[in-house]
Amino acid sequence: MLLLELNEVSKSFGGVKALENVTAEVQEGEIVGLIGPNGAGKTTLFNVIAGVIKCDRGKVKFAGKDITKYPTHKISTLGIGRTFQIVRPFATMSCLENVLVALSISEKSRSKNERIEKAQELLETVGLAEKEQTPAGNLNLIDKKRLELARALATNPRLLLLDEVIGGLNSYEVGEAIALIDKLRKNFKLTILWIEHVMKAIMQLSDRILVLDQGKLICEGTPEEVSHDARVIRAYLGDSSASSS
Amino acid sequence: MKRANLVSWCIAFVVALILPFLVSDYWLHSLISGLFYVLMASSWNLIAGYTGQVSFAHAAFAGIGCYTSGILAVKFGIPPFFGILTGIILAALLSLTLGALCIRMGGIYLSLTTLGFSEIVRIIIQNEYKITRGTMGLKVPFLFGNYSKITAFYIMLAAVVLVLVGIYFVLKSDLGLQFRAVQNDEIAAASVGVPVVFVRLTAFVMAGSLAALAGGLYGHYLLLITPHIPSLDTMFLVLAMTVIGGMGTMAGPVVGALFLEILSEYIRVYGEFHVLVFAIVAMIFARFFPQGIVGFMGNLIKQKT
Amino acid sequence: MKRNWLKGFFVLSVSVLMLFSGALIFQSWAAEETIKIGVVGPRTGTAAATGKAFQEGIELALDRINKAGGVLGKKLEVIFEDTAGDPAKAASAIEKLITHDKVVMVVGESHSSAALAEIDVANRLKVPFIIAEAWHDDITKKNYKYVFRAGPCNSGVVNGYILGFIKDYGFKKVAIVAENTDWGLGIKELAEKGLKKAGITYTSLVTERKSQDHYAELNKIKKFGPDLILAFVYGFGVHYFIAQANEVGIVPQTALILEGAGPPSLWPEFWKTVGDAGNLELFVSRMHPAVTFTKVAKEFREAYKKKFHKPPTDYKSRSIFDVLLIAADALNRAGSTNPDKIVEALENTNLTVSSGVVRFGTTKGTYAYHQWQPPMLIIQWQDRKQVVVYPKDVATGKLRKQ
Amino acid sequence: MVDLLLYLTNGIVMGTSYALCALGVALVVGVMRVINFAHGEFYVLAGYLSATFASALHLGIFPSIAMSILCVFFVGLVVERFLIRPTYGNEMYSLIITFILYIIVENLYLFIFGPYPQKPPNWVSGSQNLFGLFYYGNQRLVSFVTAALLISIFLVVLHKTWLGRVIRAVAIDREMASLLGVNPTRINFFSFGLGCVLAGAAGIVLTPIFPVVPTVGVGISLTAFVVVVLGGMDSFLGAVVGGLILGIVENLGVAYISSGYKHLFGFVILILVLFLKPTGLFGHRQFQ
Repeated sequence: MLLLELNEVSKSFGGVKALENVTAEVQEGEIVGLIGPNGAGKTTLFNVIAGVIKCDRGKVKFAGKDITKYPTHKISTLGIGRTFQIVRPFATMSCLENVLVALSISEKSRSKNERIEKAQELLETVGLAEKEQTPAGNLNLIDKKRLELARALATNPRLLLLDEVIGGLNSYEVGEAIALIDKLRKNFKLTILWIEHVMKAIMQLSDRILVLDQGKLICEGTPEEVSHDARVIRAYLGDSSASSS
Repeated sequence: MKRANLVSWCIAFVVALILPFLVSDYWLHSLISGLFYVLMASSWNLIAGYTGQVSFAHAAFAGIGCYTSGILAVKFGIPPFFGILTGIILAALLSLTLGALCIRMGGIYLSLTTLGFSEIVRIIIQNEYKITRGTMGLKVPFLFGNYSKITAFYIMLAAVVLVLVGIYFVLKSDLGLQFRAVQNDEIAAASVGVPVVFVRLTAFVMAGSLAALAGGLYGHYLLLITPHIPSLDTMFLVLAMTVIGGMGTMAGPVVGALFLEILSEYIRVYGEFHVLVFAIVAMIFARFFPQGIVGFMGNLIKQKT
Repeated sequence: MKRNWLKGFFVLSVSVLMLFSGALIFQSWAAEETIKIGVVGPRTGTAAATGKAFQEGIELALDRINKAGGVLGKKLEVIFEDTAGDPAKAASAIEKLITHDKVVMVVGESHSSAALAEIDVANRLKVPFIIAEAWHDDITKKNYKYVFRAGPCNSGVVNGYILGFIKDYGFKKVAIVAENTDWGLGIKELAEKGLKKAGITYTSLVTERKSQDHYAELNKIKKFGPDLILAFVYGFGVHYFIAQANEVGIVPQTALILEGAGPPSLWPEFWKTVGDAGNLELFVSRMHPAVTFTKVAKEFREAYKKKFHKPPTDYKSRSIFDVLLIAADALNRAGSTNPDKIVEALENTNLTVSSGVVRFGTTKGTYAYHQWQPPMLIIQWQDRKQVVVYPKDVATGKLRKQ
Repeated sequence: MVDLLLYLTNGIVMGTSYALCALGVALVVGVMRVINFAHGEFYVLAGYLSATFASALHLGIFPSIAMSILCVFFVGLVVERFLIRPTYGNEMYSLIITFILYIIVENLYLFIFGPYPQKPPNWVSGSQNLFGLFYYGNQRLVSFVTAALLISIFLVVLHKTWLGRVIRAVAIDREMASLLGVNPTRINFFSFGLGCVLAGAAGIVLTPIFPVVPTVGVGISLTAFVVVVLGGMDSFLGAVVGGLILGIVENLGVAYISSGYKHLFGFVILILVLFLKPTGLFGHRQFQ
């Protein structure tokens, strides 16, 4: 089933075209990688899907519904969860409370205790069980990313947008993270659209890959196809200084 | 709530109950003013401390509370109880309108709009002197029955207790959780489904109505309401009390309000310059101890244990 | 987060304890050695200069009274509380004087709005209150037992002086500018009534005490074309008004201006702001070096010069001096600090002060109850010299229209 | 008709000084995303200093003006360094800090200069018959010309010099500016000082007409906020046009509606603009 549909999405900031006629689809159950050099418009695309930024032209459809003009929180309740490239935990609240915020919306009908139980489960899933009372601001970067994942999962998403969850981890941690994402995907029956710079991870885990360059979708296909595409290679080599970081 | 905290609040309440019998009339007056500011600061804290929006219209809403009730009482002989209720409803409606206008646009806009609104309220009160008596001050009847400071004190205390308990339960609820999420990071909050604008609007309307309640009670205690209540001076005191006590905590505004009220009695000899002293204290806190007295003491004790 | 609650309470209880121990100590201190009289008046705000004049008058009165043996065998002490010209602050200031400082009487005040708030408190707490310079008729019209006024009232000033001045000098068209306070609105209404009765054309405008730009209002006045402007604006606002009226070519080119309060025309800032526009300006006053109503006035002048090394300017220093003499005299005659006895003594006052011989009215029902209207003067600035032009029997010079 | 002309003249004269003052707010908001609540206090400071230098130190009019402006600039820098810099990125925090600063400074003025109005001597005296229709104060005319001149100089500097380009670059996009090798902290520092100078310049120009008292600052700040919201928070041209509009509206309002409501018109405009077009007349961006 077609879950997410982008139709000629365009967005510019004061003359700079951040997205130009992006058309793409994500099927239910897929895991799709989104790659491209820095400044290609990946995060902007996420923000458009999540409703944080409204696109100038084009349409975003989710599960058949036109959500282009929906406010962020409504899009979230429809089933799109996300994490942020630069982490945004609720710093003064404990990990448990961070997750409970999401549950207070997605599990409105459940009792308080049931929600706490569920929150604890989620924290355990991402490996934060022991830190449930720690204020989120005091966590290290990896744990903050875990927390964001748990928080996103608490919204009961059908589609999960992951923005560089692996960035900044060492190779051992990358392995762990890949395992975790894979596990989550299976346990929660998730569709995932993710931005990543760590090629190894994205090649290993994605069913399909979208490549953005300067706001345009330049290539789409399996990891195999994409890695041999001339346009992709050019895009990366042409901007090698920025993307090598 | 932890047991120790509950016990502490209860002791504070009992102490407050017997206070009127221990102090002179004059200090009773300060206490009642203190309670007024506790109401004001605690409710302002709801919007500023818990959802992270600086509203400058809080004193204006208190003014709307006391002038609505005062005018109804003076012109139509309506008992203050109903007058205050009307004032609260009016303030709620106005804050709803104002909030709906500007909250979706974010921080600076809310601050500027509320600032503009508060000036509009002040200017209207000053100019419509045929109704409000402008800077001359409107004389209003006492809350009910004969004038008595002790009655006023207990009514004010009852209001404070009710409001604090109410705020406590709101903060414990889902809404309170969402307040704090919004304050921490509105984009993240929205992305987990929190309706940010609605949450802020709720906090804004709640704060506005509570300010009107505080203003109404205080006006009928003072017997004379002047544009000083809806002024930026009052707004400053409320802000300073909350900042000094500790924003975003239950006890902060209470501590801050009582602390400044007591301080103002001791430095009253310096006349107008007590505001200067307050402002300097507030600046020191805002700049170096943004968590306020409550947060600061908390950290101290934490370090020791 | 949760810990904060506990800490919060800790701080709370400590501060509450501090407060009450403090309160108890304060109360025990209040053991009296002196007889205290409270003074209320603006020491800050737009009329802070009045506070300064009051302060000078208080010092001179204290010197005089205490040299003569004080009151009731004790030294007299004065506590001067600031009202900032704000009614709410005024009410709490007088309440503080009475309940906290335990003064036996209160005197002073120069804002009608503040006085109207204060008299309620004084009357409720049953402490005699003598007003020096708040002019609104209602202050004594309310016929409160504990409220007296040994100073001008609007009716007295308008009917006794301003209208007479207008008629005697044959002004034909009058513009009234009044501030939106009890005094301004009250005196405006009285002036309108009087002018109507006298058949003189007039127009009136209400303005804000603190406003600075008067061009639009002045344009309206200019179109009306008056030969006299009555300005009932207290504070610095009137300075701006005069300076700008001169710029747009009204004062003194086509009309004279009569400032209805007085002291603002005597403040040192007057000439700095208005410059030459102040020439020929008229104002109401109670004091002029050449007009000595009584012996006390002369003594006051000399004492003032000796103490402050300059001649007295703002007549409000003498007003407060007078009411303090009246208060001390009443206390001594009452023989106690019992408020009812003081009221009785005040009602029987027959005392010579600097402005004349004080006798309070005792017929109920009008503003004349508990009221004593001192004689007033209308003075014109002529080449930076004060010339009394009205009443004509004490005039020291001629009115100059150009 | 004559009346209308007088009100328009007065509106434009007042509006020009509003614009001068509001440019400072626009600069600080544009570059730093900070609403400086104490903006008007710098106006008052310049007013007091020019009065003090002229009367107490017996300096001439122009030396005292130059010295006052210099002082205001340095005070602005000090405020930026110690109070504003720690608040970068948190606009609520900076708002609270500057609000408290405004109360402190206002009361300090009361403490230092007393409650009485103070003014420097007029640059010129007397009045002029304008268009042969009405008399208008010479000082107002001179102040108007000075303010207009200062605004022109500011706009020229902003658009024609390296410094102006850097400031505009930072105002448009901070990240891009830092990529260009500009140190944003230094630009903030300087811009804040310059913003204060603009407020101070307005104070210098207007105090001979309207003497300063400690409490006028907040009114000046509020007027400037209204002007920048009206013009668009990120637009310098908007501040100029907004100032003129406000000046004219206020004067027409006073003339034809009520003088007591003079300052109300601005705030009504503020709320209407926020409601109808939050970006203001010339602005592009909304601030989050």
